[in-house]
Amino acid sequence: MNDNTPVLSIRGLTLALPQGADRDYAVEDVSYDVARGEIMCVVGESGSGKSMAANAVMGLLPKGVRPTAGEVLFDGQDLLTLSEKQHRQLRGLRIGMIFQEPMTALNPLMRVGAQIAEVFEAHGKYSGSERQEKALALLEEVGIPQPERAIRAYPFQLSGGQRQRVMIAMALALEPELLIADEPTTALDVTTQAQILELIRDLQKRRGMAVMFITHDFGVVAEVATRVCVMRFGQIVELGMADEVLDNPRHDYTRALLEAIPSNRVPEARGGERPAPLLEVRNLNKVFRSRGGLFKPAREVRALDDVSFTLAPGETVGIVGESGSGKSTLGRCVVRLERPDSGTLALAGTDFSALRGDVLRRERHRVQMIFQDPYASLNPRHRVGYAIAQGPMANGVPKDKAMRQAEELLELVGLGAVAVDRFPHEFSGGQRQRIGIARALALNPELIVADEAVSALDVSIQAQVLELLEELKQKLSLSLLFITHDLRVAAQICDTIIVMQQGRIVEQGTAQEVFLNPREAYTRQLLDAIPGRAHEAAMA
Amino acid sequence: MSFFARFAQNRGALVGLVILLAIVLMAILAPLLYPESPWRMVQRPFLAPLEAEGFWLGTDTMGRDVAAGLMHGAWVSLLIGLISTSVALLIGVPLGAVAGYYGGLIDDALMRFTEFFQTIPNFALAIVLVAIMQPSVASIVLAIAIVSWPPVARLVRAEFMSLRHREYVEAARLVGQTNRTIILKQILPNTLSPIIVLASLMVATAILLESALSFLGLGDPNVMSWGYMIGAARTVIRQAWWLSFFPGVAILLTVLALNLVGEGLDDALNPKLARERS
Amino acid sequence: MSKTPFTLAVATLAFTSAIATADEPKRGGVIDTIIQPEPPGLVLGMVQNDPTRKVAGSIYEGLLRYSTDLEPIPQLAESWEVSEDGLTYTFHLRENVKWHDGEPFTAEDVVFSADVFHRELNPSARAVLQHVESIEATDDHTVVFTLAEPFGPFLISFEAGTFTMVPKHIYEGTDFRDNEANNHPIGTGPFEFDSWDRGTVIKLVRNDDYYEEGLPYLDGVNWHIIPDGASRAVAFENGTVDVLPNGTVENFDIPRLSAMENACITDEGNEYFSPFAMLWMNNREGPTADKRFRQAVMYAMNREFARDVLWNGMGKVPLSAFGSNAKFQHEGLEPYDYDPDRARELLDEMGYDGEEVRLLPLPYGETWTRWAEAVQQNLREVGVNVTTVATDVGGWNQRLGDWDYDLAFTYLYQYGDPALGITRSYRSDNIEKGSPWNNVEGYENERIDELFDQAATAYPESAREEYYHEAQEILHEDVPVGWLLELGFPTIYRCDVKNLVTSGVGINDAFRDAWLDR
Amino acid sequence: MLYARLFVMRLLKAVVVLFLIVIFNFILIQLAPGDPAAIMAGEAGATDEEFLRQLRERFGLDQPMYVQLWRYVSGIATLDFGWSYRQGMPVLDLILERLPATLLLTGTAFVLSLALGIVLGSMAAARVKKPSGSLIMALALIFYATPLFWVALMAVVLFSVFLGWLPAYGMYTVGAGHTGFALALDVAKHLILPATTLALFFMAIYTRMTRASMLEASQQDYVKTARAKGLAPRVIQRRHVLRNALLPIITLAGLQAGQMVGGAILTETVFAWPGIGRLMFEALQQRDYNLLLGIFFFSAALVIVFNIITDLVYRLADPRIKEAS
Repeated sequence: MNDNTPVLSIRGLTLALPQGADRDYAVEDVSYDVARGEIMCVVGESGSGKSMAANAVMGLLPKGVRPTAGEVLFDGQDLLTLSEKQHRQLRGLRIGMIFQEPMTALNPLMRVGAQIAEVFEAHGKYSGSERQEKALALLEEVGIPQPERAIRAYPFQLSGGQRQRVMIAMALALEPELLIADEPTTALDVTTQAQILELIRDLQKRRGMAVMFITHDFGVVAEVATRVCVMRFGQIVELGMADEVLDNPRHDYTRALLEAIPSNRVPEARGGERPAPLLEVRNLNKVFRSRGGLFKPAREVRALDDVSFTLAPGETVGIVGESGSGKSTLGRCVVRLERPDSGTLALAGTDFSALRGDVLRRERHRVQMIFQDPYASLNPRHRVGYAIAQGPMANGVPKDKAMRQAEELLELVGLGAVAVDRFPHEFSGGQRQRIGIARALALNPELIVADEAVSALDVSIQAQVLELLEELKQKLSLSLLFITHDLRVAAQICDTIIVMQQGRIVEQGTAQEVFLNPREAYTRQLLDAIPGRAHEAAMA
Repeated sequence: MSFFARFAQNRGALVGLVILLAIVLMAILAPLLYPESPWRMVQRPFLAPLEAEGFWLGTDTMGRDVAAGLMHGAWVSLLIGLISTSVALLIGVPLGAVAGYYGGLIDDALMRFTEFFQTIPNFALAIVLVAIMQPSVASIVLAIAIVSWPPVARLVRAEFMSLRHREYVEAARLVGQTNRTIILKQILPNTLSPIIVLASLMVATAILLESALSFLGLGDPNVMSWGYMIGAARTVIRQAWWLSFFPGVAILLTVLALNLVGEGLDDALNPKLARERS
Repeated sequence: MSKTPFTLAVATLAFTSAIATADEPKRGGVIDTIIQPEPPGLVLGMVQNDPTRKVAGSIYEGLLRYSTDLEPIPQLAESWEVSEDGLTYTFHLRENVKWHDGEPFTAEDVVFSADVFHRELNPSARAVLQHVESIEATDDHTVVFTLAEPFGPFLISFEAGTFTMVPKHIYEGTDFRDNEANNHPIGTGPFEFDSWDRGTVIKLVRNDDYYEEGLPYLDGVNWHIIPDGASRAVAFENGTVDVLPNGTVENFDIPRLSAMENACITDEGNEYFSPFAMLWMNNREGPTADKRFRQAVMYAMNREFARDVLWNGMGKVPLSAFGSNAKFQHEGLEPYDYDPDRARELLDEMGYDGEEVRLLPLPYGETWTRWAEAVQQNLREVGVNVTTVATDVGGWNQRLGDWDYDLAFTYLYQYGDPALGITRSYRSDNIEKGSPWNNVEGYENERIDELFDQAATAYPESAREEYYHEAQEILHEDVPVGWLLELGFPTIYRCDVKNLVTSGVGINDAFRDAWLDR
Repeated sequence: MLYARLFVMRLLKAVVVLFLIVIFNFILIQLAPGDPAAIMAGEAGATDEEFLRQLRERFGLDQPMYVQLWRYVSGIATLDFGWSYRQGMPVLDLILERLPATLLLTGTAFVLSLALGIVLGSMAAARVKKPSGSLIMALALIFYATPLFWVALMAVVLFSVFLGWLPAYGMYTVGAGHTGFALALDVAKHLILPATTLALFFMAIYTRMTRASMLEASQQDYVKTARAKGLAPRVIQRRHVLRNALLPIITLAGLQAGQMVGGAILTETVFAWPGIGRLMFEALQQRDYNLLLGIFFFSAALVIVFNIITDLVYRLADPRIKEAS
């Protein structure tokens, strides 16, 4: 398909950041082409400047970021020299774009049809009724179920995947020569992601567009890319055909990134008989009722439906599922941030589900949690030392002792004792997650629940944190309930895996069983949806 | 960037701060520059500004020095503004915190209570309260506080509701901290910046409210406040514009300054927002 | 008041025009004026407050009117006789008088009004009626009042606002207060009630059947209701209203308004009521219970300043309890001049220790507030620790009624005779909680009670003076209350409004004779 | 159906709130010093025990408080708000007579302030960091900081006294006998000053709020989407930014609409506007309890009505709310 005519040609582009930013340039001397009929993947971790060139193409650079060198040639024209008005005439018409967050990228107050029709309106195409017809045709093309209804729907009435399809419909409405997709599947569940990727690939083939696809995920790259451009710190690290880069990365950074991806390889079953369970969950149920009242009738969501499993001391159990599967609710019930409606949670014989008030508070130290969001999980007003020591202090340990212990823990998680006097905002995401781990360890809990503990992190950082967890598990023989949406991560660290869907346990077994010989269709579906899996399998 | 540097980036806020400091200075210097009671009838009535030496702002209906009144009034107006705001915070913050933190029935009950106060028009309620308690500094402060706490409670409640499920708060619960500690140490400090910003605006509103009450004759007759001065000058506004003009400008400047400072604080305390706004 | 008991006073229009201009009156035109505050109702006799008197004074009438010298002039009574013993008063009524609804006005109406209506509803009339033994209609147009003992001021108590004639055929046998007719008052006066747009205007229109031939000259009177003082001044300035009755604008506006082109000012028309500003001083407890303290207050207050600055120089600083136009004033008393040093001496002498003294201003507008501030400052300067307690009308009434004050401003009407006005503030049997208008200061002096009793019932008139003079000497020494000012309440009007104030009640019955020179 | 149900629920809640307000106000007013009989007697300038007794008996003031409360509340249930001691009229008649004036004044001021506020706010939002935008914001800040009554006084002095353009007080020219269109024009002329004065302060609030809300909305992702479509900035501002920015303003405006009745007290006093704000202040001073309670009842009812209207408008403006139910 690749006919090698560059639709877009970026030449020596340098974009300067405003003063006071952490580096001088968003991108520096970047050059690459995007040709008709190809999908050019721009890959990089957060802060690599991978989206910046796309923004320059669209003329949507953030305030303060300005080009200082180079050119962006589109159809022979340097986009950097266009006036806002000229640029506007290109947007939507000849260059389409889709964004990361389908939940917020659509105007919540406008019907879907009207938002699509706007594209035609912006460029003075078609009459009012024709626009609606075209919009309907587009919705059909992007595969939205019941397009007649969807066209009259408001965005909040659609699922995330459907919204992303609407975004794609809008971007493709006027058959642009170039489509820019900025992390279009990052916010989606893995199965939905697979469908959207499929759709983009399909449309690209059918229309022969040039696609510039920005992502952080090498799995996605493996799924869709014709060519790859790897970026780091605003510079291109490696540029080449997808297969070449994936199979024979020349640059260390690329290699490191690829290695950091949790692989399909499953650790050997850590054999032997399972000892008596530490945690025994029996018939757990939890229903969320949105309170009715004056504005809305009550609604029920069955978050946990008769969930039972056990966890042995020193064992790591992984809970895997897509959003809405109830996996997080399960974790929150186990640490008793939520109270289950029925069922028992026996922790070494104590029924945790029955505890309340002060009794519960005094027992809490036995189960701790590592949270998802490294930014929200630390109080911005407390020094790191206090954040760790507050647990022991709340449980009666004198302050100076608790602080000394905090220093030791910080050493343990690899941050060094000096960190105690610093504030969370002085640390990066990965470092904060280490602090979160130290905080969970401070109380010597019998069980740690890690709720998506690495999903907010860049892949290389993710690998490091997983490594740390693995190390701590060995050293301290931790018992871990590991909740994640990412089957590969689970496979890497867990002994046992439980797959959940809509509040129920679909399948549970050893990591190996679940990963290599899934019994249930849903599990298989999940596994198949993992991007890049086919590629990896081919390599293996 | 330091707090002050961020604050100073907003030029309006800097101007506001300078004005505010000048007014505070006026209040502090009043007893030194004008040691006599501002009620003293010291000159011919209705002297226009600059008409007689030493009476830069003229004299009022009874020959009292307007400048002296203005200086002493600064103290009263600021004091009423500050105290009534503090009282409103003392009512609103705990209420909002408890409602927002515990949620459920407690929240429901407290919010109905708050709504109830918002259903009676503010100013009307303030008037009735002052009339019932009889006008005095204490009754005015209390009345202003009673009508101005509901927004505080609502703000604090909203902040608490959004923060109580923050992961660091849940972490604090998990390590076994008591609700009291969590409210006071984990959540409250993080709600301070919006509260401070709101409080600075409330001081301004309180000063306006006090002046409106005085205008209707519901001021404390023993203290010289700006509101009193305008209220007293209202009947002679035609003969002696300066009598209501200067205190009017003083109120305007103070309220303006407080608003500017409030905006500056908002910028400085919520740096992210400031960047988006500019 | 005539000195011989048999004098027959006959109505002459010439008398009233002696005050006004001699031009030929013109018919027609409507006068716009202001009523402040809005009256609670317009049925005189049921309501007797000042705004009601002002508006309803054109609708209702009494048996007599009073000149600016407080001589009785005929109104509904054409003539009258007083018996030699001063016990029998015979009134001869006009014969061609009709109520606004067309019914004739007769002696039966007078008997009903006095004996039934006012006895039930009207406290000020009750005070006079307690001296009356019987009221009889001897024929359709003759009424005879028989008194139990002589009552000096009897003939001056028939003013329309106090002793209103109300229609018997409408009120007899009904619940007076719930009578439908209260919303549409029926009187005999020169103007009929037309409409009342609450909060905006009360309109009166000419009574075409008025018994005085040719009167009134005007087609109507509009009483505008404007709650804000400054707006009222603006209304006069921009020509919306032609007449500002006494007390409608703040004193500070008076010089400016009266200096306008085509603006005239008069302080006549206050003679009957003669408002007298006083400072209640609580004689029961605290520093104010000490005579020396009360004298000190009199010396400390700069009353001339208050008159000149706050009252535009109008009004008189009184010598003592009797005002300058009160009958039987004792002119030989030594005035309490402004003398702070003397005040300090008196305070030292009594050993005043700085105890807090609470001052209640009168909540009737800015002038009174300013005045309280001036007095507060005057007193502070001689070392009295004054705290002003702000109140509204409700609070003021309550505190005075409960005697919960140390010093308090007020002003009282004199009603033309010491026995009707002045006496009530000093007699010990008038000490009663709950009212701000009786002997609120709690002054008790048997000799004073005796003297006032004797003075009220002494007959003839000349016999009263001796008692009143002695009473004034005692009061002057005891200072039961502070005597502040005989208020000058001017009426401001356009000079082309002619013949406006013609009687001792001023604006209350002024529109009867007024005309517009336009 | 849904609306009907919602409406009934809201109404029920409103009744409960109103009931509580009646009780609260009743008790509050009982705490005030001074009894109405004494004040009426005081106004009469003369009084005796008999007169006070008559008044108290007539208005039921001689009864114990709970009896008075019970009588009052049961009266209200039958829409009987009692009798105004001072004005000698049924409270309901008095209020209904004055209410239209207040509604006209506050309604005009409300629409004026909201419309101007939104227009100015959007202009300022579109002109961030430009002198014209800063000027709008400076003006808004000044109007926000200026005491309302002071502006009113100055406006009267300027426009009525010196320039003579507009009437200074009242609702219509008394005695002019206007009817029909002429009357409407006359009322409109009288309305200009009070409505503008009252509107200025609220306009300042809406201007500031609109600007802030629009700046926040313009940071949203959907605005970026709209730009990516190639829409003109004007269209984006109006259709995407403004529409979303209006949501918080609807909420605020609903709150303010009720509060305007309070603000009208000052305006109505200065401009002699015959509305219930002024009536309230007079009733308070005269301890005309029934009237005062009646006005409180009505203004609270107004606030509640405004809240319900706000809810309905919000539901129209934001489809998400409708769906949630």
